[in-house]
Amino acid sequence: MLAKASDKWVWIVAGLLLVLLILIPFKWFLGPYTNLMIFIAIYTMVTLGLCLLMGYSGQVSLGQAAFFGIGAYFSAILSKTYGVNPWLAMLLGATATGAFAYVIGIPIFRLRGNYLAMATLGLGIIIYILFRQLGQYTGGPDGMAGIPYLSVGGFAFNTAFRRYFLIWGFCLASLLVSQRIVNSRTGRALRAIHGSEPAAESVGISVSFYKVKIFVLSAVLSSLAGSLYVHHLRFVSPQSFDFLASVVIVVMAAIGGLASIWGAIFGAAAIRILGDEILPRFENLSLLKSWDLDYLNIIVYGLLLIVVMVFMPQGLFVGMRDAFERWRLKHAQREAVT
Amino acid sequence: MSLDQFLQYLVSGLSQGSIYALVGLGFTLIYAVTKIINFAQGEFVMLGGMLSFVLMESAGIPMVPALLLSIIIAVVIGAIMYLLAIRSAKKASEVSLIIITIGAAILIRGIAGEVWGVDAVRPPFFTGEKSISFFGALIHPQALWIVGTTLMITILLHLFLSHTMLGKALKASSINPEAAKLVGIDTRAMGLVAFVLAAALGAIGGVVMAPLTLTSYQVGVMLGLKGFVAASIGGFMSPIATVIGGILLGVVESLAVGVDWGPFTSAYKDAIALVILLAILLIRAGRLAAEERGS
Amino acid sequence: MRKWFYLLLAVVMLAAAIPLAGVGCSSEKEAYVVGAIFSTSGAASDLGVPEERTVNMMVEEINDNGGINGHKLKVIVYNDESKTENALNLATKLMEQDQVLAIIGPTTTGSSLAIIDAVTTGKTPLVSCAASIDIVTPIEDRFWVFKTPQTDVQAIREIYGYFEEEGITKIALITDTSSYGAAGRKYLLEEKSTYGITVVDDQTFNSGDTNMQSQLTHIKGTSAQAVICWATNKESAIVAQDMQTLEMTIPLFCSHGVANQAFIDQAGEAANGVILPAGKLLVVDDVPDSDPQEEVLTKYRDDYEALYGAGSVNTFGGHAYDALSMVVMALEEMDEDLSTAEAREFIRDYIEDDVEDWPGTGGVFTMSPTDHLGMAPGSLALIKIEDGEWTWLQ
Amino acid sequence: MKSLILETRGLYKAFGGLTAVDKVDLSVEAGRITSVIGPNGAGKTTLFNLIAGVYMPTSGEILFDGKPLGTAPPHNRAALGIARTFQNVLLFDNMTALENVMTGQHSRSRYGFFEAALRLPKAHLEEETISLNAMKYLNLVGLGMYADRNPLSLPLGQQKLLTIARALATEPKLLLLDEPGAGLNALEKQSLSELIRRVRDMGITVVLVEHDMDLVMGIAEWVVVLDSGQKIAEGTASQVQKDKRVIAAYLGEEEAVE
Repeated sequence: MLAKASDKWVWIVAGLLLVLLILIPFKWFLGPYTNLMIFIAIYTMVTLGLCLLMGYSGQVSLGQAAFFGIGAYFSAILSKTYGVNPWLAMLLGATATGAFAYVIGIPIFRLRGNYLAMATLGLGIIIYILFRQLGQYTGGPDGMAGIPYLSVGGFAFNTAFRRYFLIWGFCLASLLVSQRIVNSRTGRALRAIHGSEPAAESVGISVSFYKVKIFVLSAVLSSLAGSLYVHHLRFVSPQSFDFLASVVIVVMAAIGGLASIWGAIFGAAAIRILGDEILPRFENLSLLKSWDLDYLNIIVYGLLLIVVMVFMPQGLFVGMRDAFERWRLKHAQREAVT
Repeated sequence: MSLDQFLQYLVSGLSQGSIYALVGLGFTLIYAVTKIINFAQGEFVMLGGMLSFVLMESAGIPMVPALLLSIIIAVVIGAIMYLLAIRSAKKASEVSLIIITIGAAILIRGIAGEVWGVDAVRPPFFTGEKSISFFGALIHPQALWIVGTTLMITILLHLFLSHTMLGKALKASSINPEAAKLVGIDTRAMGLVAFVLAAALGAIGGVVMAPLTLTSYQVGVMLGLKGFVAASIGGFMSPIATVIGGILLGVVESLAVGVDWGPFTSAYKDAIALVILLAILLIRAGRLAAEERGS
Repeated sequence: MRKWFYLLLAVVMLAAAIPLAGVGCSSEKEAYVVGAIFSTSGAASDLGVPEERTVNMMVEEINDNGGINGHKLKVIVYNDESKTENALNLATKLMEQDQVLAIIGPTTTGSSLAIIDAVTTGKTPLVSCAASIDIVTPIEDRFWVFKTPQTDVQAIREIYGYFEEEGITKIALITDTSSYGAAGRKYLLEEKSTYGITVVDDQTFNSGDTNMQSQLTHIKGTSAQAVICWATNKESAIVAQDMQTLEMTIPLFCSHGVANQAFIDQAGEAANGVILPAGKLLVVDDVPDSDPQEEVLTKYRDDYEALYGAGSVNTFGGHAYDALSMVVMALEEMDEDLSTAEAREFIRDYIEDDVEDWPGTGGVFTMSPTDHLGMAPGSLALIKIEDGEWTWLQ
Repeated sequence: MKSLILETRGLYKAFGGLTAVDKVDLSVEAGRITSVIGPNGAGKTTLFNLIAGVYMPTSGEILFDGKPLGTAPPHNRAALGIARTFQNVLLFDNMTALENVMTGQHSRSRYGFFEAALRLPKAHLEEETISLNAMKYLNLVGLGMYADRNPLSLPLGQQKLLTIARALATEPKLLLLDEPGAGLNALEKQSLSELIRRVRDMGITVVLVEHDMDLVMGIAEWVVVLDSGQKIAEGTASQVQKDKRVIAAYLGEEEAVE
């Protein structure tokens, strides 16, 4: 990267943001929002997977919650029922999810567009049904409670404060790794596929291989997020992985922007904050007293999806970024003229 | 399984399958003309049912006008959806269109929930509720209405597509949009026609089935999915293929309960449809890939 | 170029985050603050909405009568949207941000189970309004947790007891695969041998299914003398209707989950003849004056229906009534200058030690260190639907 | 006798009932510039797609460097040393010109996922080689100064040169150019001819499909003429120009066009 004057500022602001991120869970600052922030981190990881998939293979998965769920249940069942070390369970879960995504990805990614969307949707619902039906392992529709905390040596992540740092650590690491992959040979191959599949093939890039690869990566990220999710909540039930859950992930990705690593945080944060903090305030506004929160959420998601996709198919985040760039460019030109 | 029982499974499957077929027809129509899979199709079924209940029970409108009015309102919503969301996304990619129709689906569902609440409702039956015996298998009169409507619509749709100018234009733009444009067919208007027709089909389905299946703001998702499976079995080709697909699905689901096979209990009924869906899509994937390679 | 965008965004976020820090410390002085988590939307809103209405009604009445020892009562109701994941967030928010003295709800078993850990660590009493017995067992892990609704097991015993009297021994089950239906199925199978009952067919369906004829055809082919359907309104109504279509003559028993007017509306004619166990609230007029619950049932029903319309009362709101009443009774006895932590402990101790032979809408409660439900037997009635009306079967 | 780099034997391709390439025997000598010409619909692009592996032949076979290609998919053929450009350019608009060329180095580099994720030295080294090589090819086609530009912001002529640079970056033995001259002005065609010769001088065999007769006659050392999917003539430019069947085929077409 070239060192420009603005780079210094970027580093300073990034540093400030990091400090802010570190300070958030302290009681005297934004302590009450620790839980919210933890969910943002978890959903950022899931969204990131989908952003990569949509942005780089140009395909959508409507069953992303299934991978999130497989990771979650792997961790929950292995660590609670079979007493496996939670870290090992997490690793096994990620490996199994990755392997599953690979096996299923090879046939499924011969489809594209509408058919792929429907296939992933169907897959997601089948897995959701399995979560509910395999009651002897999963606890059925009621779910499982009392899942152990993660711990290192004698240090247990048994408070939200501690888990905050753990989970955000994972989240930032995922973002960093994804950022590196995108800027590498693999990332170029993926962008090439998104640009033009025949041209990508012509320079020696195996389109189907990379599509499956990114699908596996997205599944592994979701699975890790799922593991963190159960060790945070210490509770898991199929409800968190139903069709609507997959749609919410799509909403986050659409808001954050396809093919944008940092957009994933933006998307996850925007939707979580909207759903957890902003919309609930409307519920009790006398003007809108009759608004029912559940539907209000769905309505807002629906509107966001339509508006963003119609006007900024690249995603709200990227759309805003590009609009800002255009504005700056125009501004700079005008200045150059005068 | 006795013969009586077998017959009953068939009859139950047939009536349920007709429901899937009705929903599937809308998918087929829109897909054929616009190459869009309308994820909101199930919501029009919901709208039809809910509107007919509200108009009859709350507004006190007599049955026949209420039914017609519900279909008309659903059609208007379908047109609005096409004009505002689908058509304004001019150069949208297929993935964007998928997301847009999902957005429309949850938007419609959310508004319906907001307006009508969570409670399931049941509009009155068209004609009584004394079961009719059919070689020992019993069928609800409303189920006969459903089966009859499905048959009727399939025939009408078939006639419309092959015997009217508009229908032929619609068919032409589905077979070869470029050629259709050349002979002066406004393919975008055809898109609108397809959406409007599909909304009407969905709403008719909703209106006819709601007294039997009950309806609530959230029935659209699963019905939409099953309808899609029906359309997939039929290959998104023709109305008749879709109807066969729907009825096949209904009967398979119904028989699966009777067979009690292996670890699979009736709890996996929905999974059956989805496994069929995946199998079909994967076979299709193989065929598509082969076609692309030209072998 | 892009970097400027990120920079700008970062600054905006910083600016937005700072004022957030100050949010959430605006409770009225003097008021006692109690938290509630109800599913006022989503799948369980049938249950959550009457609970919220009940709480609003009670708060208004208490404050109109001068509050609790001069303190106003404030109940902060959060909606978990029928999602377990939200419940945990909301419980944490209630305890840490809103500093509530006790929490009532959540509406659903899943949400209740999900927050038990949190309230235990937060040392805040929870009076759940959800059904499952798992919420209050094992008791050693449920120090801070109470519940008010009857359990599935109680309802099932009521039905099975009736079978024993009537000499019914072979039954068929048809249950929803939802959390509610699955729990019912589990206890139906567990309890059957005590009553000498054989389950000859065990069918399930999914929430949202629109046709149960196949399952019922299967049942019809067995020697079952009665069908038990464990599900909520809509699916139970379809089962009733499909049984009618298939001209099945054996009686249908439903769960207490359908004890509300909506079920009768949905099932229409097919509802007639359905038998279900339910709180006495539905048949208040049939309850004899000698019954200890008679007074509270009549008052609650009259108050509720005066506000929300005739025929609107249901047992779920009653669970919230019982839960909040227990907390209010504790507050009435509480010293005024306790810290939040002390107050929380006092309320817990009070409910455990001092709720004794207290008639609520759901039953007569006697809490103890070994029983955090504490409901005396006989709190449920078997109710039959005749001509669209609830009638007491006993 | 020079060695043959590419050979097709009885290559036949039909789409449904429509025959696109009809039993074509093609022999391409290594190190030569060969041009495939023919009127519209003669099957030239289909022939290219068959060689590049986009389509599989209905019957017949293709030998590259003496070995049959079988059913190898396009990306494998690229790795073997068959590079191509497209009639409709197909540049990646989501990266810079340089990155476009860097993708060409894909099968000439190995490092993957983990090396990138962990930023291992291997990744760093290879990445450096890739960008140096890419820059080399970009300079070769004379676009070095536009490395950071979005390819779609360049004029069509330069876009075409960029696709050639991208193809060259795969370090091919055989370069297939699909109508490289279409849409270019005389000056641009001039530099294109020079570039093609330079590529040939690097030891790369060039096969081009081209409409522009002046361009073809100027650079092609061997010309193959297709009509209605069949090979009707081949030889040097001057030999072909005198062939009666070729004249008939072209006159027919020109009448139709004009």
